[in-house]
Amino acid sequence: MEISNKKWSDDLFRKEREKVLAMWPTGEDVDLEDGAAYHHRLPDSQNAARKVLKARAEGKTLLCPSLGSDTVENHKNLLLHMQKEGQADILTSYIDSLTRNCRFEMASQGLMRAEAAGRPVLNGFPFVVHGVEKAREVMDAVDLPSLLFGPTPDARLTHEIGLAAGQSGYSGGPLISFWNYTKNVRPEEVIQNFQYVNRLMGCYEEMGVPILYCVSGAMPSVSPPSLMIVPEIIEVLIAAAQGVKHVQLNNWLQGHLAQDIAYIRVFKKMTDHYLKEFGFDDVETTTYSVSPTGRFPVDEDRVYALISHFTMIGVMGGVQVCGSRTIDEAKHIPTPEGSAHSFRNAKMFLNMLQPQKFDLSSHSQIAVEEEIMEAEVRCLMDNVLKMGGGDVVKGTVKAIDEGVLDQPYSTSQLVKGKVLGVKDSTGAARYFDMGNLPFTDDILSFHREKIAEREKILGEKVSYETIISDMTAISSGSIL
Amino acid sequence: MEISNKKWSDDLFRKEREKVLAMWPTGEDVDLEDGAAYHHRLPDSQNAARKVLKARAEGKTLLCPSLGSDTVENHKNLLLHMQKEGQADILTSYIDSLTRNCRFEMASQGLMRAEAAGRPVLNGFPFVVHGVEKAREVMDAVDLPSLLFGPTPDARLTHEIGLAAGQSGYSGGPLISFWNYTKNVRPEEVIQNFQYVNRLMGCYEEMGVPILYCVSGAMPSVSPPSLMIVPEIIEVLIAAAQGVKHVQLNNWLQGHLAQDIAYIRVFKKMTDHYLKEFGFDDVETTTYSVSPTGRFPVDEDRVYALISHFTMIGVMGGVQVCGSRTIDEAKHIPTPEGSAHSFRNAKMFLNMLQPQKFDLSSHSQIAVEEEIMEAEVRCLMDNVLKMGGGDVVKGTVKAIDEGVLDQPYSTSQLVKGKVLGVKDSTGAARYFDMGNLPFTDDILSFHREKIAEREKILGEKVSYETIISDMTAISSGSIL
Amino acid sequence: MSKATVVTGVIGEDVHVTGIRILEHALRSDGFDVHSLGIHNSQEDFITAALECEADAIMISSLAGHAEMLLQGFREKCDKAGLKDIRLYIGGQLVIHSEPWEETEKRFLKLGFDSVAVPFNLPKSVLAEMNSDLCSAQDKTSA
Amino acid sequence: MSKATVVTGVIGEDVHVTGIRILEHALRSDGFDVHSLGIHNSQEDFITAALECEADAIMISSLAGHAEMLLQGFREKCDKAGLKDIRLYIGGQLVIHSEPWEETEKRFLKLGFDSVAVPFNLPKSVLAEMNSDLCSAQDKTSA
Ligand code: B12
Ligand code: B12
Repeated sequence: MEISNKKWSDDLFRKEREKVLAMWPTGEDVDLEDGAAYHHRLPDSQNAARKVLKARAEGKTLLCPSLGSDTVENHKNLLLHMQKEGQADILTSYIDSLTRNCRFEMASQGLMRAEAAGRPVLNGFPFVVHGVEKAREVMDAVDLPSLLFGPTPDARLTHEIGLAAGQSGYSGGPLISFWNYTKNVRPEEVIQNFQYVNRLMGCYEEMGVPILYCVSGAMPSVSPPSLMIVPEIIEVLIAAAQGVKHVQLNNWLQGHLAQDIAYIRVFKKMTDHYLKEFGFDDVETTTYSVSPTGRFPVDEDRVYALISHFTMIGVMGGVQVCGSRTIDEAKHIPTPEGSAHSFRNAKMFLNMLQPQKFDLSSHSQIAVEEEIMEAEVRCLMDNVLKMGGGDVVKGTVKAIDEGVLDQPYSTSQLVKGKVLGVKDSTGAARYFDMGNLPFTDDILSFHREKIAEREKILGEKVSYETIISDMTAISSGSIL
Repeated sequence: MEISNKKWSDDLFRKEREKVLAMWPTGEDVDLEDGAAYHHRLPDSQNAARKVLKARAEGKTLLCPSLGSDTVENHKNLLLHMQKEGQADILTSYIDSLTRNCRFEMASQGLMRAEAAGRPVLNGFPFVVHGVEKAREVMDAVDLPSLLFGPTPDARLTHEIGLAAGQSGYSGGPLISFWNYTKNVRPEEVIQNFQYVNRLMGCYEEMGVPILYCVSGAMPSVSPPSLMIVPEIIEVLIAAAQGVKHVQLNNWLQGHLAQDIAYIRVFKKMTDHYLKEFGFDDVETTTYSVSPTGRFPVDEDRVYALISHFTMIGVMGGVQVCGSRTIDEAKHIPTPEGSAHSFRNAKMFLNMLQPQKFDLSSHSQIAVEEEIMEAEVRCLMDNVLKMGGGDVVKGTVKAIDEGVLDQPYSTSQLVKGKVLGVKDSTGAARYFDMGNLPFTDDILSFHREKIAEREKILGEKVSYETIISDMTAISSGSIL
Repeated sequence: MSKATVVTGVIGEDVHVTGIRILEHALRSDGFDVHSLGIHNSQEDFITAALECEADAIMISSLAGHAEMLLQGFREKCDKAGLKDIRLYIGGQLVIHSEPWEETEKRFLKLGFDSVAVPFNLPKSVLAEMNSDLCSAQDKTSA
Repeated sequence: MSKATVVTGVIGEDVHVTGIRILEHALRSDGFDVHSLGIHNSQEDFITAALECEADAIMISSLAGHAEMLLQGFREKCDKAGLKDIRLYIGGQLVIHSEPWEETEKRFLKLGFDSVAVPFNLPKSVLAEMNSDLCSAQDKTSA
């Protein structure tokens, strides 16, 4: 499969589009112009990209829950509940996992069962099965913008339907989908699917409809942030090449104030740097933060503290949008009530902190993290670009194959999985094993020293056992 | 009534003591030596002062709930519940309000009713009615230290019994009791009662039993912290003169990170300064923070966020002990379960943040607050001292009469009550009306400017209406 | 001329004074004549003050949760003292434990209060009620 | 020589791999022979692998809440394939909504699993169980 980071020709896109729209009958009803016209009929306040840019201009942080139910009725009610009781600023529409895996037939059966039973059966909203008209009923019912949500190796038809139905953005991306949602799919294939999605977003942009694309890169599990930032920047560059103009940078917080804030800053700075380097001068970048992906505590008192803690980091880091897990995260798929409780907590914390304009712009611990993180990102990115002869897509594919881009605990058997993180004595994530990552000696010794400090306190060498305890620390009640 | 800040003679103390111990039959059983011996039998880990000094040495923050029930059984169970389920580090024994007002007969009837009914009737533990032996059963049952808790104009007999029964400290003080718990009692009278209490603590110290005295000064209601710090320092100086050696500084947080942290620092710095000035070189000062005294939200989701928020400030301010209100604060007297839920939330937040050692030692917004606050404190303190011809007690009495020491919303009709606070555009408390406070022009114009910024944003003059909205802002879901 | 004369205060050992102080301010700035008794008042203190200033209403605040116990027979005492038509208001946090608001209200109405404020009432709505109760009545009298 | 041979993997569309990866490591460092299948496995995938490596046990992880639906008839298929004595373990987050743990356990035992791990089980206790189940039995056989 030959693949590069070039903008698709109209011809290629048209040809692929025919195939995509033929994947399921509802594809027939998709009309790009009509989709754009629908967006133009919606008020500006229901466009996610516009709303986020406004927040950026005003220095405000918006709250955005993750939501999804199956029937139009269920999904509408869930969204309305979060709009009213949950004080959400932006809504989302989780794609159910059958649809994510293009099992439209099974999703359609699930939907029918849900409609018959009168209670949710699928774990998200099956856009493809519903089709454009039905999916628009959701947008007509609410007053806020909504985003498509959820990584998947093939989100093409979902985007065709979802965007035409007024969803004004998406959270996910090729690399996150590759690392965490595939077993044997080649990265080229996932990237190509996303080039399609990005090109489609580009078409909407060309018709005057801003679409917010929230790249997701890679999920952390005690991961130094460069492990997330680099895949995320790659996703941005892939998107920009296809004409995406509004990018949101997903910061996967892990709970360490200095490191997480450095992550938010370095990610933004380096994204803007590489966008500029490739001449993508008109791409707007905004920032988003979300709670960690590790195991959550069962005890709700503790989860409330975590929701507040991660809201604190988001606000102090100055992100435009703050997501959050919910008090029932460890137990089961969040109920509407659980989500509302959680976001009321987040909103209160935000409302206490944000008006204070507490300034962390020059803070030495954050600066230390920024410096090392930027060095790591440059090292990895420049290597990827070199491997691709300047082409980020070509470089990425090679780098993954050689473990020069790597992730711990990937679901993919094509990933080396040598790299591993461990916490230092303050709870920041450090490289325990750098695998094949092409880091300089300076970077190497920085991490060694930090780990040595932890070992001094522990009184023993850190080991895989330490890593396991780090991965379950938060769910057991503490960062360390 | 002639009164000054001199150490009481043994003779005076002995004479007063006879009267105090005769206030209620249980007074007869109090024996100082035996009290000290009981403390010596308790493990060091059950002494509050020792535990707090240890935390200071290790840079740790302990959690301390406010607890109190009436019968030995009820109180024991409450304390044991918080020790186990609430993860408390230090326990407290709230004094019921009848005992606080020396209505021992009524308290005794209440206790009898509670024993008959098998459920709490009084809002705290009536030490005086129980007497030394019974009160010791509580300490024998738990593994943690416990403090007497609650301002009152006359805590003398309660201290005689409570300290002899192994309580290793007290939270309260003469000025807080005067401002908030009296209507027509002269300040001299309250101060004299506390000189007795402090002298008693001094006796324990002389017998090798460290007693932790947590001064409380004045409660805020949108009050610039100098309004609390100055009465608190006065309480420290009164205590030190009578031989108190372990003082804990109560920081009444109001939710503004920069101002609250500055409060914690300036309070500690100025206390140490005045202690030294008066030659009290061997008084150990530690710090304590507690959530605000204003109206709380009814919604538990929001209170959880507040508990986390105030824990954040306590931890970032580096206090040794952190108190907290509970999720049921707005509704009713906290249940054991409500307290445990609340402190589990606080502990989780603490465990996420403290290990990070996030450093705010040089932070410009905090520094600005520190500078103005220190100027205010010096101005007020030096004035009080001048008015007393160098005697802090004499000066305090005069200053209260002339409104040179003043408080908003005092319950006392002897207080001028001219001074008023309002929030600035970031939510910090500023002087809206300085009443008769002898502030310099610099201080005056600092506050004027800060208020002007708020007015610019509001588009109108701040007024009493603004103050009312400030006082209920947090309960309505936001700092402003 | 003032709109109406009101005696305000806190009953019993209760020290919670902030709420009623805020209300007093709101009432004063709206043209009411307010006689404030502060904290630590008995039933007799309220009655004496109301007689002295010929009050149209008494507003009692209570947050410590003992109001019901402390106000037994208050309406009867008022009647006996000659305060037959005086309006009696109560507000704050009236009970110790959570109970449906309607039940609390019912019990206080039975005690002879004309109006029982919901907890966490904001000054604005209290003011509105006072105005409609006391001032339109007066307007009618003077009309 | 290894203590015992174990096939591990995640069933169905489920991508939650972290928990089982941690267990695999724990088992390996304790001397077990682990054949890891990763995510996206069918019943047949597990059976084929177990036959191939002559496994003593199969450990299935599932967090997405679909385990019960996906594992109907698994024990019977194992039996048919000749895996008569193979021990079957399951763990993760087995149900979609909160229910008393005993009920979940009962249903999976009925499906033919020998052991159903409580949610949020830590590696230490899983290891202890595996050792007592598989290794003491082997010790006895070899004794
Ligand atoms: C601040 C406060 C204090 C301060 C009071 C400072 C002061 N001088 O006023 C201090 C710290 C001294 C204090 C002490 C105590 N408190 Co307190 N306190 C509070 C708190 C946090 C807020 C009260 C407040 O100021 N609200 C702000 C004002 C603006 O609102 P408000 O008082 O409700 O008034 C408004 C309305 O209710 C209404 N309103 C009020 N009165 C009236 C009257 C009329 C006629 C009308 C129409 C309307 C009206 O209008 C007002 C304006 O909006 C509440 C809990 C909460 N609500 O969050 C507990 C609370 C009221 N306190 C409580 C208790 C138990 C105590 C203590 C007994 C604690 C103890 N164990 O020692 C002591 C009391 C000792 C004593 N003898 O009274 C309990 C009451 C329990 C109950 N009712 O079931 C509460 C609910 C806290 C709790 N969860 O335990 N407290
Ligand atoms: C991390 C995570 C993810 C990551 C997974 C990354 C990865 N590649 O592994 C990502 C983000 C990709 C993810 C995706 C989804 N997730 Co998820 N996820 C979690 C989360 C937060 C933690 C899981 C985890 O890693 N735990 C840490 C490990 C160490 O613990 P563990 O897995 O429990 O394993 C331990 C024990 O259980 C035991 N154990 C595990 N397996 C076995 C097997 C045996 C035999 C034995 C003896 C023991 C054992 O030992 C392990 C070591 O201690 C949980 C919630 C939580 N628990 O906090 C939700 C959760 C499991 N996810 C959930 C859902 C619904 C999803 C999605 C479907 C969401 C969606 N709508 O898109 C998708 C799944 C898509 C798909 N096709 O599967 C739900 C499951 C609902 C349910 N069961 O009722 C949960 C509970 C979250 C929620 N509240 O909604 N998720």
